[in-house]
This record gives sequence, C-alpha cells and structure tokens, in this order.
Amino acid sequence: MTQNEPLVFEISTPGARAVDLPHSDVPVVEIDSNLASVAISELPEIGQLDLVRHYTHLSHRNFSVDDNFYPLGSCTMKYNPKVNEWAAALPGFANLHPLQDESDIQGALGLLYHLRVFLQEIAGLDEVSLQPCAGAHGEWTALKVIRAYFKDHHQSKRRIVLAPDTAHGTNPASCAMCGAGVVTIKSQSDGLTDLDDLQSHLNDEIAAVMVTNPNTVGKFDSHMIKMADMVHQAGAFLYLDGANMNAILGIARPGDFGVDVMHYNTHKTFSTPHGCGGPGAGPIAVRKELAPYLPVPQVIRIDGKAGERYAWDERRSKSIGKVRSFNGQFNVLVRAYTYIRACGPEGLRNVSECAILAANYIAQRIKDVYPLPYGPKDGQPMATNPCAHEFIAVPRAIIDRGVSIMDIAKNLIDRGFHPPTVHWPVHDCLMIEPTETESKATLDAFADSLLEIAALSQTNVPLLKEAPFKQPVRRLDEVGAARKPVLTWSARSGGVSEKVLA
Amino acid sequence: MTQNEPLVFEISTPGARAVDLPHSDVPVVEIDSNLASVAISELPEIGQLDLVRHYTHLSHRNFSVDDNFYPLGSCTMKYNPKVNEWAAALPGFANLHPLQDESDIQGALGLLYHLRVFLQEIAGLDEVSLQPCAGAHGEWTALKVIRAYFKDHHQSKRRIVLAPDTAHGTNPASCAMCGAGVVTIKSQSDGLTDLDDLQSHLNDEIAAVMVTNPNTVGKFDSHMIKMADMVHQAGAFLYLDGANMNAILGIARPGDFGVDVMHYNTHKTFSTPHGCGGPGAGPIAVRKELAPYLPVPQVIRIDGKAGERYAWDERRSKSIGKVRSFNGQFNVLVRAYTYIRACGPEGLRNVSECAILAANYIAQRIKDVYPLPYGPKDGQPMATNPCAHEFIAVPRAIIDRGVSIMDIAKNLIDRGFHPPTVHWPVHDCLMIEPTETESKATLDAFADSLLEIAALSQTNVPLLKEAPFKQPVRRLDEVGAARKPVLTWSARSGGVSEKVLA
Amino acid sequence: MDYVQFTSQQRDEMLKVVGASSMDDLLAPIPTDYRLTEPLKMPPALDEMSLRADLSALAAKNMSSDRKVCFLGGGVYDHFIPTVVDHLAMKGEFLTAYTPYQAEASQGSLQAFFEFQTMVCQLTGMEVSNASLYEGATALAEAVMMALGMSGKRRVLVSAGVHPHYRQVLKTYLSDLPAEYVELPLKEGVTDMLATEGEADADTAAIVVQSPNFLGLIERVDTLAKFAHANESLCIQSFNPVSLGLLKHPGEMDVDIATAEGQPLGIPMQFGGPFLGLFATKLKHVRKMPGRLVGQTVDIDSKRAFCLTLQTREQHIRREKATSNVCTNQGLLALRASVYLAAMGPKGLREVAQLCFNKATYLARQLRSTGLSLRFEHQPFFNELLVKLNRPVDQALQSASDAGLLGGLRVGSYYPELADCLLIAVTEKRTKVELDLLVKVLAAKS
Amino acid sequence: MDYVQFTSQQRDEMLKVVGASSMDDLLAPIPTDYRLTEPLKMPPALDEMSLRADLSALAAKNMSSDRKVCFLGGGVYDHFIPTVVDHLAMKGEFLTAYTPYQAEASQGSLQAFFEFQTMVCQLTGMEVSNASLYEGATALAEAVMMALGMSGKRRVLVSAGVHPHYRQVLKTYLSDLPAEYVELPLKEGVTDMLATEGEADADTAAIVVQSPNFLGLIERVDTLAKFAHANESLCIQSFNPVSLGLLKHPGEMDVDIATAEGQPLGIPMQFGGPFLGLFATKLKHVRKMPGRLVGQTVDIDSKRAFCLTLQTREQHIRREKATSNVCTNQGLLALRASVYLAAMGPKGLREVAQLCFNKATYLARQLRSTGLSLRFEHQPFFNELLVKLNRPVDQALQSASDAGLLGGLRVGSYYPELADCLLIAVTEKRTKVELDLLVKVLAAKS
Ligand SMILES: Cc1ncc(COP(=O)(O)O)c(C=O)c1O
Ligand SMILES: Cc1ncc(COP(=O)(O)O)c(C=O)c1O
Repeated sequence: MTQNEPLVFEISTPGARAVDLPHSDVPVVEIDSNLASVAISELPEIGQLDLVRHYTHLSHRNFSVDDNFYPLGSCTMKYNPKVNEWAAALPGFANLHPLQDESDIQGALGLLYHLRVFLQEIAGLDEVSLQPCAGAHGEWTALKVIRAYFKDHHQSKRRIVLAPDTAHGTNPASCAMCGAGVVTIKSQSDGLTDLDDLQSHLNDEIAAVMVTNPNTVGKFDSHMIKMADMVHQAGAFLYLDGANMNAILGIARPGDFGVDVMHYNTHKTFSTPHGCGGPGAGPIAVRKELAPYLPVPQVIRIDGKAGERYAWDERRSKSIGKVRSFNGQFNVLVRAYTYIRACGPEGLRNVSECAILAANYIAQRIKDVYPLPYGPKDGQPMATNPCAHEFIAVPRAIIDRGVSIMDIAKNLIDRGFHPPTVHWPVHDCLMIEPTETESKATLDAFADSLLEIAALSQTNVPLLKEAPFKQPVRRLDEVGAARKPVLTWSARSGGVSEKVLA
Repeated sequence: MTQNEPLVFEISTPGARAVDLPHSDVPVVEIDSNLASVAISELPEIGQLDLVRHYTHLSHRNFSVDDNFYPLGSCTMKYNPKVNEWAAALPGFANLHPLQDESDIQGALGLLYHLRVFLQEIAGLDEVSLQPCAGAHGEWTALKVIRAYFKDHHQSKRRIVLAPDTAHGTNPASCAMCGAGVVTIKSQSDGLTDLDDLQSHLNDEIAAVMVTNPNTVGKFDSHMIKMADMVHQAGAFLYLDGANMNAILGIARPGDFGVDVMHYNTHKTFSTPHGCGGPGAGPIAVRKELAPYLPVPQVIRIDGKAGERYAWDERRSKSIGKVRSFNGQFNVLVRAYTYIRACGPEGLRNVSECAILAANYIAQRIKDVYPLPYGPKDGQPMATNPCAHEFIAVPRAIIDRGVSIMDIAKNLIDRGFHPPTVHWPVHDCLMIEPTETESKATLDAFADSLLEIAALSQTNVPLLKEAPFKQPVRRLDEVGAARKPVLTWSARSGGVSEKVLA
Repeated sequence: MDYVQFTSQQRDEMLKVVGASSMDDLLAPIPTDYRLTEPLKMPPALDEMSLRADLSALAAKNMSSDRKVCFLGGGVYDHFIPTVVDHLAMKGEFLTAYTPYQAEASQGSLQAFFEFQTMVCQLTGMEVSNASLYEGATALAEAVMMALGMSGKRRVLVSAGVHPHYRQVLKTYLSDLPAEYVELPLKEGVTDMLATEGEADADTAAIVVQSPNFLGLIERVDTLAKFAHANESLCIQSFNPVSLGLLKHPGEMDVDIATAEGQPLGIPMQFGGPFLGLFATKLKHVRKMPGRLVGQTVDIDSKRAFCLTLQTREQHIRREKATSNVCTNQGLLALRASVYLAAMGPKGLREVAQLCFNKATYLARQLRSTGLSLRFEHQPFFNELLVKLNRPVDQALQSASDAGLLGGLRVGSYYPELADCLLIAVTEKRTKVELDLLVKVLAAKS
Repeated sequence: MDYVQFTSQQRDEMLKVVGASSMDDLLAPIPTDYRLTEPLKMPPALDEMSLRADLSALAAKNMSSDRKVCFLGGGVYDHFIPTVVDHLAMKGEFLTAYTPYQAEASQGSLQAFFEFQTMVCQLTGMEVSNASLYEGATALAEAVMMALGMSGKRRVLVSAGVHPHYRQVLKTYLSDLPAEYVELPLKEGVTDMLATEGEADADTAAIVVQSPNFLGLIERVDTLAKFAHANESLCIQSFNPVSLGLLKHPGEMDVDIATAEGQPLGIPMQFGGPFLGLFATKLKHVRKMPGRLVGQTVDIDSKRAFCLTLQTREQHIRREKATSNVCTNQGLLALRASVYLAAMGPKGLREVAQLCFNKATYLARQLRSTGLSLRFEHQPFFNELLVKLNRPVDQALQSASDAGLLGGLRVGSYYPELADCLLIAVTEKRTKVELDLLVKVLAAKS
C-alpha cells in the first residue's frame, strides 16, 4: 500500500505486447501517405502480466464502497448489487448496436419502457425521458424543456431561474448553459426556504424555481406545498433536483407535492455504481404540460392486435430535439431497472425509511460533540426534529481547538472510512449520508471514530493534524498543483511534463 | 492492510440475509420429524454488502501473482491469462452436467480429446489420461497403472519404487497409498542421480524408478538416458514427475529420452490458476504397453461416415477403474487447452526457453552473494553450467551472520515479493523459479532486493530479524498453533474454540 | 431484496436511540397529507433467481452482435475487446468508488485518470485532455460552447458530414444561446471547401468537422483548420480514436479542439451507452476547458501524488460561471479506455486500424467486382463504406438479416439524397467469410 | 500469445549477462540427440480473437443447462448460485495465489480456510474439518484409508447405495492394499440392515453409507453407526451438503467421518469438475486426518493470526508416512463454498433444502396422479426420485429432450434390476411449469 506505483509509461518497454491480433485474412493495403500519420505514437508498451499488476495495484490504492463505508453526503454511496453487473454484462444487452431495427431490440426497448413507467410512478409525474447522461445533464435538459414550453406559449421573456443559496453547483451552471439567468433566494436559519424572499423574486420573467427536497442540508422542506402554489401562481414551474430522492421513495411523490419537473440520479438513488466518477444517468420526469417538449427518442409501447410491442418515437414535433447521441446511458439504466425490480414497491419504501433511520441514528450518536445546525434543540433526541437521509454537522468546538474539517476527514481515512462531503453546502460542515445499505455495526464504528477524533482534539491536536499515516500519500500540495498544472506525463523530462503551464 | 479483519462469524447478525430465495410455487411440505435435524445451525448470518466487504478485505490481505512476483520454486507461478477464465466461464462449459448424453456434449469431449492429443505430443508418449485431480493424484494413478501392468504380467512381486533423496514428498506418499515400498537413491554432489547407487538397487522387485527432470535442484539430469536403459534392463518403468515440465516444452520430450510414464501439473506448466491451493489437474501420459491399464473413462474419437465424433470409452477391460467421480477436473482442463492453443508449438518452446533464461539471469545476478551449490565454478558465468527453469541458492555466509532463510523470506515479503520455496529440497536453501512471464524489470527488482538484504546482513541483522513490518501480522507462533490446535471458531468461548486439542 | 442490512430488531433499537416510537416520527417533516398510504404501483419485488430469469428473458429478445454479424457503424463499432480489459475495468474497487475528492483515499483512480489524460494526448497529438465527458455528441457540443465563450463570436460553421445525431445535439445546445448554427454543405461526400471559405468570417467562432465523417470519408481537416485560423476561429474536429492508429491525428493538422466518441476503445456497444466523451485541446486553452482534470503534485513528504486540479473552472466552485455544468462524468469508461490503450499499445492500435482498413478495402473491391459501387468512388475512407445498392435498401437489409447479418445502416433519413445507399462498417472482427457473405447477399438481385 | 514479456532485445541482453552466445548454450545439459529440431506437431498459435472464436464454437456444441432444463442429478446438482458468490470467489487476488506457505503474505486465504473449516463443522455437526480434498469420491476413499490406518483392521463394508462412481473409486484405492471390500446389499432401495449386522465383525474397519443414497433415499445412518460402534468400527457417511438444510446431520447421528461432494454449495456443474471434497471428523482423530489444516495462533505482537498447522501429517514433511499424498487441493472451491454458505446463512440453506423437498414431493405427487409411481414408494427422499416408467427409458428421455428437458438419469448400467427406472433430481431452480412439463412428457405413452 505504501509503495509508489510507477506510471504506466514508466514501465513501458519498447516492443512489449499485452495482446495479439489476427493476421489479415484479406490483402494488406497501404493507406495513402498523405492521409497517414507521420508521428510515432508514444502510447505505452507493456506485457499482459505487467498490465494486470499495474491496474491491480491501482485498484488497491482506491477507496470504494466494496471496501468500506463511504458516507459522502449528497452522493448516496449505497451498495451496488453484484447482480446489477451480471445483468449489464448479458450479451443481449452488452453487444447490442444502438441503431438496430426495432424488431431486433424488443427486449431492450421493453426494459426501457418499464423503467420509464416505474420512474413516472415514483415521481408521481406524467412522463419520463431516459435520455440524460447524469444529474447535471438532466437539469440542463429539463431547463431546455421549460424554455421550449415558454417559447411555445409566447412567454419567451421567462428566462430567470430562482434557486436557493444552498443549491448544488450544477443548478446554476446548468442554467447558465441554457442562457438562463440565476437569482439566489435565501434560506431561513432552520434550513427551509424563506418564502417571503421567494415571493419577492417571483415575477413574469421567472421560468422556474429549482429546489432540492429534502434539501441539501438534509431537511425535508415543509414549505414545499406553499412554495409550489406560489410558483404556480406566478406562472413558473417548480423544478426538483432529485439528488435526494433516496429519502422519499414510496413515502411521498414529488408530483403530489407540487413539483412539475425533476431529474433523478440513478447512480445515487438506484444503486448504479459510481465508477470513480461516472457513468450515471439523469432521467427527468415532467407533468403532462411539459411532456411534448421532452427530448427524442422516447420509448413507447404500442398495443396491437398481435400483442404489445415497443418502439422509438422520434417524431415529436415540439421536442427540444436530441440531447445526446443514440439512446441514453442504456447499460446504466439496465442496472437501475434491475435494482427497482429487486426492491419492489415495499422494498423501495423500506430503502428510504432505513436511509432516514441510519442518518438520524448517526446524528443522534454524535450530535453532542458534532452539533447539528439544523438539528433538534440541545439535549433533545433526533426524533424531535429529525433529519432526512443525510445531515450536516458543524463541529465548531473542535475547529476552535485548531482541528480543521479537513483534518477530521484525513483522520477518518486512516480509520478505514471515506470522509463525508466537506465544506458544502455550508463552510466548516460535514455532510453525512450513510445510506440504508450499511449494517448497524458499521454505523456504530463510524460514530465511534468521530467521537474518538473529537476526544483526541482535546488531547493531541498535532497528531490529528499529521494524519493520514496509513495512506500511500498524505496532505497534497493542491495549491501548487493548480498554480503550475502538470496534466500529462512526458518522457522527455524524466517523468515530469514539459507541458507545465506557468 | 494493517487492521485485523474480524471472522465472518464475528460480524454475524441474527436475522441478516445476503440472498433471498423465491417463494415456493408448489405446496410446502414438512419433512418427517424423525429425519429432520434438531440442531440449530450456527452458520453465519450476514448482509450482502458486509459479505462483499469481508471477502474484499481478505482478498487485499492475500499475496497473488496478479499482485506481484511469486518465484515459489517447483510451483511455476506463471501468469494466469484472463482469457482462460473467460473460457472456463462460458455457459456451454460451466453449466454442463457430467452425465449428459454424448450427443449433447460433443464440444466438451472434442476439447478433451484435442487436449489429450496435445499432451501426448508434448510428452512424446502414446496415451494420456486426463482423469487425475492433481500431480499427487496423477502419481498415485500412474503407480496403480504400473502395478496393474505387473499383475497382468505375473510379476506381482514388483512392489518397490526407487526415488532420489531430493524427490518431492508426494512421490513417496503416493507410493505408500498404493502399498508400494519406497527406497531412496542418492544424488551426486553435482545434483545428478548416482548411477552406481541406482544400479545397486535395481532388481526384480522394482516396479518403477521415479525421477524429476529437470530435477528438484533445477538441473537437467544428463544421466537420464543411461538411467532409462538401466531401468528398462531391470524390467522396471521409468516414471517422470512432470512438475518441472515448464523447462522442456517443445525442447525435449520425456518419451524420447526414455520415460515410460509421467504426470503433468496443469496448474504449473499450463497456466491454470493455483486458487490459494488448488484446484489443479494431473493428467498422466504413458507408453503404449501401459495404456490398457489407464483409468476410465477415456475420451476417444470415432471417425464415421458422417464425420468424426467424440465419445467416452468406459469399457477397458484392463483398466485400473475409476480414480475419481465423473470426468476429471474439466474446467481446469479447459484452461489448459486454452493456454496451449494460445501458445502454439513455437510459443510453448519459447515458454521453456524464456523460463530457463529468466532463472539463469537471476542466478547470475545474485550468485556471488547467494552461492549456488549446483552452479558454475566461482567467477564463471551461468552459461558454463546453466540451471534449468529454477535453481537453488544456499547463502551460507548470510546465514552465518545470523540471518536465517526464513528471515530472508520475511524481508522479501515487505519488499513486495513472495518468497521462494525455502528449505526444500535441501536445508537452508532458497529455491527460485521465476517463470517466463515476468518482465526483465521485475527480475532485476527481485535480484536487487536479494542483494540489498545481503548487504543489510552485514550492517543491520536485527532489522532483518524483525521483518516483516508492512504485513497485517508478523512472525507467527506456528509451534504453538500445532501444539494446541485451534481449528474452528466457536461462539461459546468468545472467539476461541473450546475444541482445543491439548 | 432491498439490500438493507438492518434486522427488524436493530431497526427497533435504533428507533429507540433516536427517540422515535415508530418510523412515522422520523417522517414527521413530510406533511401527512402528502405521505403515501398505499405502496407504489409497480410489480412486486423479485428474489434474485426470478430477477435473473426476468433479465435473461429480456436480453434474449435482443438480436445482439453475438447472434448476428454486425456491419452497423455510424459512430459505434463492433471492435474486439481483449479479455484483460473487462477483467481489470470491472474490479469492484474501481466500480464502486466515486470522484476522487479525497486524494489520499483515491490515488488509484487519480493516477489512472492522469494516465488517461496523457494517453489521450499521445493518441491525438493534442497538449491537454480532460478526464472525460459524457459521450461523443455532448463532447463536441461542449467544444463549441467553449469556442463561443472564448471568442465572444457568434457563428458556428458545422459540416454536414458531422454525425447527424451530433448536429442535432449541437442544435439543442445552441438553441437558446446567442449563437448561429450554419451548416456547411457536402460536395462529393465531404465538406465543400469553397462554401466553407465563403462562410468563414470574422464572426465565426469555430469550424466544426468530423473525420472520418459520417459517410466514412476522410476530410481535409488541415485545410479547414487553415480557413479557421485565417479568421481567428477555432477548428474543432470530431475524430474516431481507432482511426488514429493509421490516420493523421488532430495535433498534426493543427486542430484546436479535438473531441471523440471513445466507444471504439474497448467499450461494448451496449445499445448506445454509457460511452465516453474524449476532449483534448491546446494547453493555452486549459483554463477554459470543461470537465475534471487530474494534476500531478507532491505530498508533504515530497512524494509524487495526484489530485483533482484547476477546479475553479468547475460548477461546484464557480457555479453559473463554470466552464460547464458537468459533474458526474464517465470515469469508469475513461479507465476502461486507458486499459484498452495500454493493452494495445501503439503497435496494437496500428494493427487494429490496419485490419479495419484492409477489410474495408477488400469489401469495396469485392462489391465492385459484383457490379456494385461506392457512392463516392474517389474519396478516401477508413473503415466505413457508403455503398449504392441496386435494389431497395430495406429489401437488401432483410436479405442480410435472413443470412444472419446486421447488414448496415440506412442513411436516407439523415441524407434523403442517399436513400439508395447503405453505410457498412467493418472492424477487425469481421472475417473474410463474413465479408464474402455480405457481398453475396448485397449483390443478389432479390 | 505465449505471455512472455521479454522483448527480443532484452532476451539478447540477458543471454549476454549469463555468458551465453545463444539460447542453445543454456540448453547444453540436454543431450543434443534428444533435443527437438522440429516444432511440436500441433496447431499453430491462436491470437486472442481467434482463440475466443475457437472456444466459443466448442462451448456452443454443448447442450448445457442454460439451453435445456436440467433434471439430472446423481451427485451433481443444478442449484442456484448467487451472483455475489461468483464475483467474490473469482477475484484475481484469490485466483492467482497458491497454498499459504508464508503466513504473513496470505492471511486472507488462511482466514478464509479457517472460516471454511468452521462452517463445515457448523454444517455437519462434526468437530473438525480439513481445508478440502479433491472431490466427493476421493474424499470418501481417503476416509476409508484413514479408518484402515487407524484401526489396523481389514474389512470395509460398503453400502450398495453409495454412488457407483464412489464405490468404483474406492475399489481402485483399495485394490493393492491389505483390505477387503464388502458390498452391503440394498433392500427396498436402502442398505439392508440385517445383512449389515451379519457382515459387521471385529475385523471391520468401517461401515460406509451414503445418505441420501444414490437412489435418492434417506438411510438410517444412526442405526448403521450403532452397528459400527458395536464392533469398534468407524461409521463413514457420504452426505449431500444441501440436504443438511433439512435433514439430520452426521454429527447428530454419531458418524465418525463425514465426507461429501461440495458441488451443491455454489459450484457450477462444469461437466464434473473441479469440485470440492469435504472431510470432517471427530477431534480425537485429527492427527490421522488427510489434507491441509489451518489453525489459529498469535503473532509476535500477540495479534490473532492464522497458519497452516499439524503439517507433520502431510507428505512434504512425513513423506511415505504421511496421512495422505494430497498436496494441491481445491482451495478456490473451498473459498467458493464458504462464500456460498455465508451468503445463504442458516435460513437460506434451509429454504433451499425446503424448496428442493417441496418440489420433489410435488413432482412425485403429480407423477402418481398420472399413474406412474416411485420405484420405492415407501422410502423417504430428499430431492431425487427414482421413477418407474411404463415405456423404455431411452424413449422417454428422447421425448424429454425434444421438449427441451434433460429428463433424468438412467440407472440401469449401475443397477441392472432398475433398468426401467429414471432418477430425477429437482432443485430450487425448477419451476412448477417445468415440473408439469416433465410429468406430461413422462406420462405420455410415446
Ligand atoms: C444535489 C445535487 N444536485 C445535482 C447533482 C449533479 O448530478 P450529477 O453528478 O449526476 O450530474 C449532484 C451530484 O453530486 C447533487 O448532489
Ligand atoms: C516436484 C513436485 N512433484 C509433485 C508435486 C505434487 O503435485 P500436486 O501439488 O499437483 O499434487 C509437486 C507440487 O508441488 C512438485 O513440486
């Protein structure tokens, strides 16, 4: 673990090969020299065993859910069932070309159609598009849909989106990508939306209000219903960032509490693996007014005399068009389908209930030492003011002793835990999302570690500030990394790229 | 790495489940209470995520070829190609019942038949049986075959097997399992068989002479040809322990140099993975005189008018019978077939040549400090008295400084290498078998580590005796383990079994 | 199976600890009126055995490329994926990690992405690559957004040879922005140079080309780059990464932003996704680049180490001023492409490209020998052929299907003037026997 | 691809270092006369793509249980294997390690085997288990060898209900030893108790029984154990591990050595191997036990640790005096069975066994309702039924095959008197629909 793993380029040996290819069974032809590359590729050359070892070593230097608890707030790092991977690897899914004739892809279309219907039901909304690639892409797509609606309804001047100060960074960024302006609305000290502030911003230039609920501080916003009324009154749409859907599956449906449009993150809520950063999928669900504008293609069911069949609907005259090539993140959606079928309706509700229970349980165990700005009054149990599936702690006293949030994070790594999300949505916070798939023993061990770190902050601050000790590297110079970025390796300078941007 | 992983029983939680099963789609019936168990099973109860983590953690605490260099002498720890695993997992192989009708298993039979023919060709012998489960089982099977031959030829008193003092432990043990006596013959100081000693033991009670060639000290025994003559003259068979076949593939054939019968270890020579101890497979090859006695079933090809087909031959009147249930270690044999097809005849020869080269290269790099009892004269290069695919070093000077062979082994572990075989076939030796699949850089790094350890033995013996430092545990009390064996975990005594054998 | 590990007894214990008498106490913040009292309307939970039966049945209804021989291309290709790629890229330790926010805990993926960025640069001859975008079309759209943002100009000239999906996506991206989408016509199957020269002006942010283009033909990208640079516009190329085993790479042609669909690099066709957006540019543009970047640095003990860097470009820091909204990317696919590229090496990739080219050339020759012809006989191609048929395309495709072939792609819906043509993709996996069979089927009169 | 990583330049360098002018110098110890000058006669090397095509073609020629519904048993059963078992047991870190000789480097597998030994004891009610033998038949043979060795007696009484393969293997093992193999006849499908009592004597080393026996019937093992103990002989039972989810386990019946084929515990049928020999006995016999054993101990820092132990029983130390010749065992399969048992837990295993029993019972009932009957109607069974057909077995099996079923096992070659019977195995995977189809096929007159 503590040895450095060389870069793949540093173990490259000219002439080494990991894979062999067949001889040509047709005549070899030379490509026109005007078209051919003159450059000699610098790609690494490496034998198969060394290749296996290199990536095996990297895999052992990588924290994962399979390895241990990963309570990264807002990311829903739940268990990724192995049967999902089995399903995605089925040749009938993995080896399917995206442009095959409909008669050849009935299984794939059927799966997508069923998933679409499940997601409609979970949202309590009328139509789902499975096209978007991730949450942010879903946001952007949904905003495009809203924009198209207003253009179609001769309200082109509705170009502004309101979003709370605690909104995830993708919300304003997605607005900007659509050319929409973003105006921030305030949150109250209890974490809920400030309705007066909201009201003061509502006018006939507002296209949508974007909220997260449960919000990013881990509270279910009970103003939601009122808010929806206000937004609708003002002629705008209420958008739900569905990143936190893991808190309400089968308990409440966004469509029922006034949401008009939302996105899902399958890689959060529906257990599709996060793959060191992706892929995910970001299906969006909309009310029927918005449905005509959804992107193409849409998967549909056609009930004919010979039974049902599934098809692509490409010809939606009001559609915003395509948002990506082909058919969406299909093999991510296969995993989401597999998961939803495994859980069933009762299972989905149990997922959310247990996610909430797990968060409240950890919160309860640590809150005296890691105070919760949005939690119950001092000395009161969590049930008096429960969090949703995640919560925020701001350990001011520990910080005042000179231990930073980052110090706490690094100490957790050495104790075998991935740190929570830090410094977001408020500075100096830990945002803890345990998910429902952890065992009670793991939750207890994590809480114990946090308490131990807190105790050490009273006796041995220097030790806490030195950690981590057991990782391959510790405390990186991230400022230097950004100031003089080294973004590629180059042979010509002994391993450090010449391509340094001063 | 350095944290302890609890036992699976210690993370068991009553009521937890990793897997669910379908409801019965037929009526549930209760089994007769006289037949039913009254005991409540103590098997662990654990959720799926915790199960994944437990075995992931164990996998990270386990040295493997995928992780790094594993020069365990006599074990041929070569790379296990991933395509072999792909082949073995094909549903057409993995989901085949062993007792299906021949018409349903032509692919499997065809594969076995081709493998049989390949192994016959590599051995230069007339018929191969793929039945034995491992090398030792192959030895036992082959000795049974020899025994059956002599019974059939009215020479039942041939019950003694001669084997050199450097023979692997399975050789005498296999003899004993057949009721055969074993007499040890001496090796010369140059590692070759002492022909005079052999001659003095040859008589009409000798059934076979069992040799390993290249032998276990890593030398090709050039007496082999003479020895074969002597053995045949005495009316006995020459048996080759094929553990070291990785040294002569496509270079020389046992049948050509007088061997009558031999076993292979597919897990050594043909890259089938060692799986933390097994499975392997131990096909045997024999000269045609011995073929009638081979175990059943035998795979055969039948050329008919409608083309060839493959079949089981179960009715061999002189056969020793069955040596295991069903059809041999089929899915190990699939991997061996895959490997041989990947290599082809030139590849197989290159395998052995490079295995020899790698061994001589390491030997050359370390021999001044780790002297080779069977190597070239002082100061002479390896080529003047080369080793085969492995070699033995006895670092007397280092040992005299108080550093044991085991100390060297433990220091290698911390440097990322699996130790060589130790103390076998002679005391205080390292038996180093690099195999052909390592890169030169790895061989150099290993040699460098050995030299570094040797250097440290002159400056810091205590440090060497403390190692390993980077492993989850270090320097176990193995004597205590054998004196008071704790072989199972028991809940009733807080983790330590009551079932201690005093 | 909902994968919850709490037993009901533990659930009760935990409720007690948090001071709740039942789960409802914890749901209190959700107004009761809006709480569901009935289960969601969807089929009941499946145990794992039944689940696998359900999925197997769905998969079996698809005529995947293991059941029919695939001559479909159009941006997604049936390349060979070495076993070792699957084995390594699917390791649970990679699969179940997320974005490496905490560098100490994630050196493995950070190093893999740093290597990925480097390999993309080695492949393309560009100076800097990000750590992945969603897929080919959105990567191209992001490149155009970057060009618009950097230049302050409005016009985007897009070759009609760019993948129709990509053009459609680009239009969606541009639709509400102060930008003008101008399509450059094709002449003899490739971008009309005269028309391009005419359209390019001082307000042109970028010229966008794909090579090999959607019709399989190799574009004169270097000339287009010159046109672009003459107007201080950027030249953006969408490329096929496998083609770079043979063809001039974007760097050699002075392309400013090179983007691609990375699917050919060891990623299964999987019905169109998840795929991999490649994005590389010149170093001077790095601070305008979308997507995550991994940089090399040192740790407190001066050891080499890797971390996410230049994050001030990104949405979680810059919010509406970010260079893009992308957050979750395609990390695992980037890792997979890295393993593929490292497994192939320069020689392997060259061999793959050469095999594709040999086989495409052979197919063209055999088709000609039966009297059929390529639609644009005098244009160079790489691995895709646009063939003019002498019978209705649907009929020919039906015959191909009957012979066990996915015979190729209709292009009529994208290019009505080419409704009588079939776009046929050939990879290193196609054998002479398969090629000959296709020729036989296509040459048949009915 | 021979997986050699040396380049030809490195090969030359290395030859130089060892003082060789060519490879031949290193082959010098092999007399030139015996060195091959021609390549071996076998087909040329295959690149990976061609290799996969070759293997795929071979696999496709097999009618595996994913293509036909499997009612075959006879010691190998088509049980459900949870996905997680495959995933974990195939991790490269387990697959490519060997016997854990160096404890510090192999705590992972050592702990896994210690857990395996414990789970086998929990399953069987025995006191000690080894870390695996080859498979069911050889495990049974080793048990008999142990009984002979321990007792110094000669006679081995073997029930004719023991799997015919196992009996054949046992005969092979005993053939050259001072031992007498005596077969105990069956009565109404189970071991004849009277005959057994008559055969058992002071020179009897062991009574060997299988339960459920080869005909699927449950034996009265406890009575046989009493007969054995009355003569100071050992009682050896070969069991089906899945049946212990429901049935009395060997420990409860005072069995002395319990052995089994571990295949039902998450191991694919894979045409008969590799499988897993289970071997458990009483603690007092541990030093006579064959096979590797892992023990718990402490390290120098008093941490709990695991190592191979009681190695003085083994061939590498004791040579011809060893308790067995086994060296390479079935480690990976032991690991796999452990993962399976841990995944199932006591309740899961019970459910599997109960489902098998429900379905077998249902099948029996349905068969009876069509007029067919079990050959031994009054004997208890677990998951296998011996059915008397009213038409030739081959004909019935052909009809089953035509209906997509592997209908069952012929037993006539093992038990000529049962040539009109079919042995049908039922696992939790068989659905009511499949059972009904089989009934329909078997009940049909032709
Ligand atoms: C609250 C919230 N919104 C939006 C997103 C963006 O989703 P994605 O990363 O799938 O693009 C995230 C992701 O972290 C999030 O936590
Ligand atoms: C020289 C030699 N002979 C025989 C054997 C026994 O082979 P197996 O372990 O396959 O039973 C070995 C295995 O280590 C060996 O090295």
